[in-house]
Amino acid sequence: MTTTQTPPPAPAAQAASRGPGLRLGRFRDLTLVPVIVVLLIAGSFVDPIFLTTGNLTNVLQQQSALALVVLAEALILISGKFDLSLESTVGMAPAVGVMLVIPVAAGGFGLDLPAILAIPLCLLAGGLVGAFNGFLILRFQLSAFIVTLAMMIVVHGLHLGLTQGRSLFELPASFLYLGSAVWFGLPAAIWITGVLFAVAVVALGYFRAGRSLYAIGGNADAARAAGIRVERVVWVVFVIGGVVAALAGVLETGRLGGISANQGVGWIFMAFAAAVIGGVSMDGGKGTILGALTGVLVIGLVENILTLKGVPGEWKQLVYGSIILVALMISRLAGGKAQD
Amino acid sequence: MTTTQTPPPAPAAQAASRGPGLRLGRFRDLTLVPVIVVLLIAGSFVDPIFLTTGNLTNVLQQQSALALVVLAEALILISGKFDLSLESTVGMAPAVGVMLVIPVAAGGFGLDLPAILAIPLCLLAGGLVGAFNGFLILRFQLSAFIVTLAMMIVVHGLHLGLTQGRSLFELPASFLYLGSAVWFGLPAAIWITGVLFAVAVVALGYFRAGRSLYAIGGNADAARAAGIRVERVVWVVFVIGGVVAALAGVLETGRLGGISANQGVGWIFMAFAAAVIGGVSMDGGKGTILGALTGVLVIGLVENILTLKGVPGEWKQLVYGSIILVALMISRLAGGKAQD
Amino acid sequence: GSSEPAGTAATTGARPTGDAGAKGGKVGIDFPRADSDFWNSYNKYVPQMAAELGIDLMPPTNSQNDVAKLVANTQALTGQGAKAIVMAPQDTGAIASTLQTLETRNIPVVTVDTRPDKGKVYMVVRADNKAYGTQACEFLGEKLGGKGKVVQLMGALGSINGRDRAEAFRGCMKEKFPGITVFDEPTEWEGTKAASMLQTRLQQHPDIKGVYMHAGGVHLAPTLQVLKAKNLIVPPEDPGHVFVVSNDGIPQEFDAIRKGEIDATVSQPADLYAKYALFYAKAAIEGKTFTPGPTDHDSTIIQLPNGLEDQLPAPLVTKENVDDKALWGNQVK
Amino acid sequence: MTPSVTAVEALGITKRFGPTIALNGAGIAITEGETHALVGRNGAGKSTLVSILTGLQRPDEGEVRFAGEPAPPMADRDAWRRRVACVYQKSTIIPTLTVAENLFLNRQTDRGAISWRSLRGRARDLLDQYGVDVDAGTMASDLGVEQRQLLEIARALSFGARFVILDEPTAQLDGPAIQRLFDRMRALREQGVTMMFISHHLEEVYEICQSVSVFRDARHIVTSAVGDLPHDRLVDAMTGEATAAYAYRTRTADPSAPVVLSARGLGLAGRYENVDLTVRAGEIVGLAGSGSSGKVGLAETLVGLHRADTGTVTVNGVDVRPGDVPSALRAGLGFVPQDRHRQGFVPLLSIAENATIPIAHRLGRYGTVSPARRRERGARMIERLDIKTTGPDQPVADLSGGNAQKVVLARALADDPRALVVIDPTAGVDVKAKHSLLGAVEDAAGRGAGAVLVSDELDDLRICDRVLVMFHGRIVRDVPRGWTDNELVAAMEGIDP
Ligand SMILES: Nc1ncnc2c1ncn2[C@@H]1O[C@H](COP(=O)(O)OP(=O)(O)OP(=O)(O)O)[C@@H](O)[C@H]1O
Ligand SMILES: Nc1ncnc2c1ncn2[C@@H]1O[C@H](COP(=O)(O)OP(=O)(O)OP(=O)(O)O)[C@@H](O)[C@H]1O
Ligand SMILES: [Mg+2]
Ligand SMILES: [Mg+2]
Repeated sequence: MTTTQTPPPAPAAQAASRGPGLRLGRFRDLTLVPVIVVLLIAGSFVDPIFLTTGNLTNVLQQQSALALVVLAEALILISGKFDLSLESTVGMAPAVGVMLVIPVAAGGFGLDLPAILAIPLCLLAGGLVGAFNGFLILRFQLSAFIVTLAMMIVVHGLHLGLTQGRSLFELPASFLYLGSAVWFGLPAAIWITGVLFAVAVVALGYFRAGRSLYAIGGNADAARAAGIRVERVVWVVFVIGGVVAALAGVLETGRLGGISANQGVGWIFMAFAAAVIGGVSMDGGKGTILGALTGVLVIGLVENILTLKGVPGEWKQLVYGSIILVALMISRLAGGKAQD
Repeated sequence: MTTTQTPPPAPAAQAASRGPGLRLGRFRDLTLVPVIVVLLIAGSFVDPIFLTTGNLTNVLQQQSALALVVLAEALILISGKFDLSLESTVGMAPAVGVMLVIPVAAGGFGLDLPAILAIPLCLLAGGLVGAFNGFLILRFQLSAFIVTLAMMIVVHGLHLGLTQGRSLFELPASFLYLGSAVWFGLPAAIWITGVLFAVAVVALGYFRAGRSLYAIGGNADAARAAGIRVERVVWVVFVIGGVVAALAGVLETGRLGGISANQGVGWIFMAFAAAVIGGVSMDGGKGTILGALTGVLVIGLVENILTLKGVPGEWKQLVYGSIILVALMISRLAGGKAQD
Repeated sequence: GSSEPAGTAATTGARPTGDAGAKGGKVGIDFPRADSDFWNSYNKYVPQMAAELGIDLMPPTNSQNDVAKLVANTQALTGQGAKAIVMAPQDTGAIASTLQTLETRNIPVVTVDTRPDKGKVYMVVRADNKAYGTQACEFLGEKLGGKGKVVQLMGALGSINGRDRAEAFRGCMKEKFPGITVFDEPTEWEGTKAASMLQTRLQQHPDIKGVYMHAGGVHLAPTLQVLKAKNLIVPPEDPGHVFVVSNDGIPQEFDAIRKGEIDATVSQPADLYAKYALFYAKAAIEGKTFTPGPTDHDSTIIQLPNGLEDQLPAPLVTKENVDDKALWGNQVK
Repeated sequence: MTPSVTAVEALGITKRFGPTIALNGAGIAITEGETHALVGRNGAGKSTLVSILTGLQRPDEGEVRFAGEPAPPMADRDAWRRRVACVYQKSTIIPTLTVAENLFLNRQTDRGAISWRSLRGRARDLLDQYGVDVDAGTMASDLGVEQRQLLEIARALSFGARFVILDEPTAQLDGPAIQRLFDRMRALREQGVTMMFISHHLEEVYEICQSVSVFRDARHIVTSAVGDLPHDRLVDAMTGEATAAYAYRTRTADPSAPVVLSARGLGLAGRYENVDLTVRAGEIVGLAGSGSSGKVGLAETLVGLHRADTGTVTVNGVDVRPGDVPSALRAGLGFVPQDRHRQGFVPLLSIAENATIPIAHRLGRYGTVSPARRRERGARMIERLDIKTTGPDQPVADLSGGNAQKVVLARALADDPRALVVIDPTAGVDVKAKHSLLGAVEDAAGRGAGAVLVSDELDDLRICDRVLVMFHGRIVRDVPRGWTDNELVAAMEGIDP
């Protein structure tokens, strides 16, 4: 006869760590939270005004346009692509939108379209850039990095060429309104950014269309096999990215009261930094919108603290970079997972 | 049930077209050659001096420092990593090397080390940055993109802080010599860059150590299982990258006769562009050094032609970006393979 | 101890708003960048001048040539209690909202080097960048006898100062020296671009006889290096001489003038920028007001739609006056 | 004969990949309600046909018909998915998503917001049906190859499609899991579901299928009821020649031969504990055990992929550094990893280069590698292991699954190792290739190497001089040559004779 040798398999070892594993997994994308807490404490020692509502509101408002670019980039990164041209859209889209409605004397094209169209036209311009990027990448099967790198130069070049390098400072009222309006005690820009983030969090967390970005970024072939229309979704993501970047440009323009020829230049690095320290992977398929938001907050708080502290300009970059490095290490140690 | 039978296959069919596939494969990384030919023809129409030795020598000399950064980046990309901090090393390393040997009055540290040490110290500084990058990425398992992004800010910040943002105008003779010497009718910088590229082509094509970069970049786990010491090799590649970037800084300093606080800033984008349009994949394991070199040449020729043509400044970027886009498409069509 | 530069044209008097009690408030200052030789000199002068003027200066912030950072810094400075703000917005269009906000908060603003297109300023302290271009044009035009080819190494198109210099230089050449061909090279304030473009242009047109550089800090060394490589550094008497006019007035330019490597530079007064920016900031806090007209320091205050501008002198420095002790480039060590 | 309806039909399909012709006018017709086997040697074009039947690739020539109707347009993925569900040979599990989401990819919900709780519940039900013991909330990247394979199967079968394709679903599964799969397939067949089943285990074809089609060299050779095509004729049809069954060799293990691989008191928390193991030159030692026995973990520790918590490993008399593959390889070890996609090869590099990485130092002087010598070595290995390829320069990424596996074995054998550790070496390889792989291991033993062969395949284990059976992390039996199937299976199930 047969006798069983050992007691039935006790997968205890595995089951034991299931609970915490799961719970940790859920917060894996929020590993920057301890960093934010450290920054809030450090900031309150640097200057008493740091923790005031006024100052924190300022930080949020200052970061709102960048946050939108980070949102756009995070969507695109999660679907496994790249878009470097977003930063140029931040300048070009509002410039074109504004030039279509203001008179020649103020730097416009002379079309004098109704001022109410400025923002829609601006968003349209952003969407067109995204659509063109998507077209080149998907139809010609070119590398997204390099297409959007070239497009970053082209779109900024378009901005420079159209404005002749001059700033535009006669803005339609709609731009200025968004830049200065206060709704329920908070600047409009914060509300708009907050709502868009909330929409993105819900869409990427709870809707099939949003989840398909993760599938595509994780394994495009598998996503295709599962019936996801990979090309179409990616293309739509590029368009949305362009539109959101254009909206970032609107908010930034409204906040600053003018569009300089350099608007947006250099943002893309910060956007990548925020997204990636917030846990979005450059390889696609990984990371959350909420994580990206924590990345933006870290960057905003660091800048604010350095400003309040009055670090001398020539050492500021060193300090700034070092803090980012330390934040990375903290989030790595808190998150426990290797990055890639 | 009946058994259906089809005539036995002719196994010859499969082997038939073997030849062309092989030959095409060998030149897959030189898909930019037609682009270069087009540019040479276009350039000769733009200005008769374009095709003179003098002008082409100038192009090579102007591109030599960038070419070295591209070389360094290509090595790192092929091993499946990233290094954004190379651009900051291009400025910081020579600045530190020079400041260690020049007197305080000229902006030095006051150590007044022997001037002969300037270049070795500069290369050492570059190597240290690479070693530190490698250390953070490998030991802490941080993402290479984000570590080197932070290091790009830190290293540039170090440069700014140490020089207080001032340019260094008093250079040791060795720097100036390399910037101006002519060996056998060609500027020294071209020789140095050429020799390093030749070494890299041979090393990556015919040496075990070089081939291991492809294995690591293509599949690090498999490389490890095959007995390659992945961590050590990657670390060495980062160090070499830093040293080569520092050498690029030496050549650039010699060519410009001074080190401004912005030396190298913005180069990394151009370096990526050159490497990627030259066929080096951002995903690692793919591309050749020769391909990367063709990328540099394309960029150099485009800039030269635009300068000769005298395109108005405000439209130059647009034209420049568009040409890069077209070059991409040509190389895509010539190469036949989708990019990623 | 320099004498109190209270202007002859500057009438002192209490503001109508009547906040004259705010004497001795803190002055906040933002530096535009830390990576250029000219601005570094300015940055170094500021604390020194603040001490001389007895100003309670807050720790300076630095906006790294980024107008968004400038806005954030301004918000922080006001949050920390600045009563007047000195800034040097390199993007003049995008500072309008900030100026309006500061105006509503009754915080006077002195801008240095650039003139905001919109938004109230108490005083703009700058030298006339158009005048730089014109001075360089006249110098080169005369030296070349109204014919030949010159290269203009421009700054960035997005920068108002670069554009002013370029337009003035180009316009003056067209008008006064139509026989001179001008090649514009957009260098983005980058030495490496300047070197490549100048080298290529000299290859194409070996008979180029003049160079106007928009920024000595970044353009001087590369230009000299390219000219040296082509053996074009020869005395002015030599027919092969290339006339070089620089802009900024840093010590290295003066050395180059003394050695005969370049011929002239426009001295953009870093010391006066710092001194008068702080002077006006202090005056603003004290509630003083000024009216257009000449001042006691060789400058003129002019009326702008959105404020006043004190146009400081920016002398052209040549071999004749290069050793003048009054030039700021001869004072820094 | 009853009139039968053709559920799926592919006619005159031709498909080229650059220089390779993957399918050359091949076709297949599957009667409704039957389970139809598709067999053929590695690279015969089976998976290519699968991708065409599922609408992932467009044939260069030919057409696909479902129940007599032309196939839907390529772009209409939903229409394809209504007609056919598939377990692909290449993993379509998305590592960055949870098990639950992978199971219900792109159908997490019919409309509106996804309820994660109910999704996990549905996933748990599905997993229970297939006896997969994983938490629905784990990341797919944390799963082993077998668990991932079970996920693929569970997902494909859960669609409710009337036609299901299974491309080598059993290659990564152990005995009980295979039986569970077959139970499931029988139940589906009773419901009238049509299936196409691809496997290199021909006995499975006889167990579960009613008819079989054979492909060879990109062409259709024969279609028949399984009963009309006995095993040896089936093999002959696949290979195109008379093929004898594998001749297991007899060796007499020399008890005095030097020990080439040994482990003392080896333990790795959660995987296995206190393992002692000695392999002598010329000896092949099998390592068997059913699910989670720890055999793979042990083998991976021997080669240095894991650092043991306790104990030491000695290769060829050298105490190797724990957790250091290069030092084990340098001591004379050759190694075939379990997960060939992850650890087996570098897809973009050529066959010759992949196979020669461990011996690169012998292909030239002063650190150089001579491409000519590498190619020559590669060509020799291609010949020895009968790899189907256009030549030594072809990237491994372009090879069919079984041929890629041969490249991995070629790499392990490249250095004439003194000790060999091979894990599931015949997973996904065809009969003839299996012979050459097993032959290669026996050859190595004949040359004086000692080998550890980790497998659940009784066919593989038959070449071993003795089989160590593991159960729950311990070696519980040492079975000498001459065992019967039942005896060994019982030992693996933890049942005492
Ligand atoms: N994407 C591709 N690119 C190039 N060649 C390919 C590609 N896919 C398949 N092939 C080639 O087509 C032929 C048939 O491959 P396929 O995968 O269909 O074989 P298979 O019968 O499934 O083999 P196995 O049993 O090993 O899985 C092989 O020679 C393979 O190398
Ligand atoms: N990478 C891993 N990390 C942690 N635990 C693992 C890992 N891989 C496998 N395990 C677990 O370790 C135990 C032993 O695994 P191992 O792979 O060694 O067994 P096995 O004999 O190969 O099982 P099977 O026959 O199912 O393949 C199992 O419970 C398995 O789930
Ligand atoms: Mg297959
Ligand atoms: Mg196993």
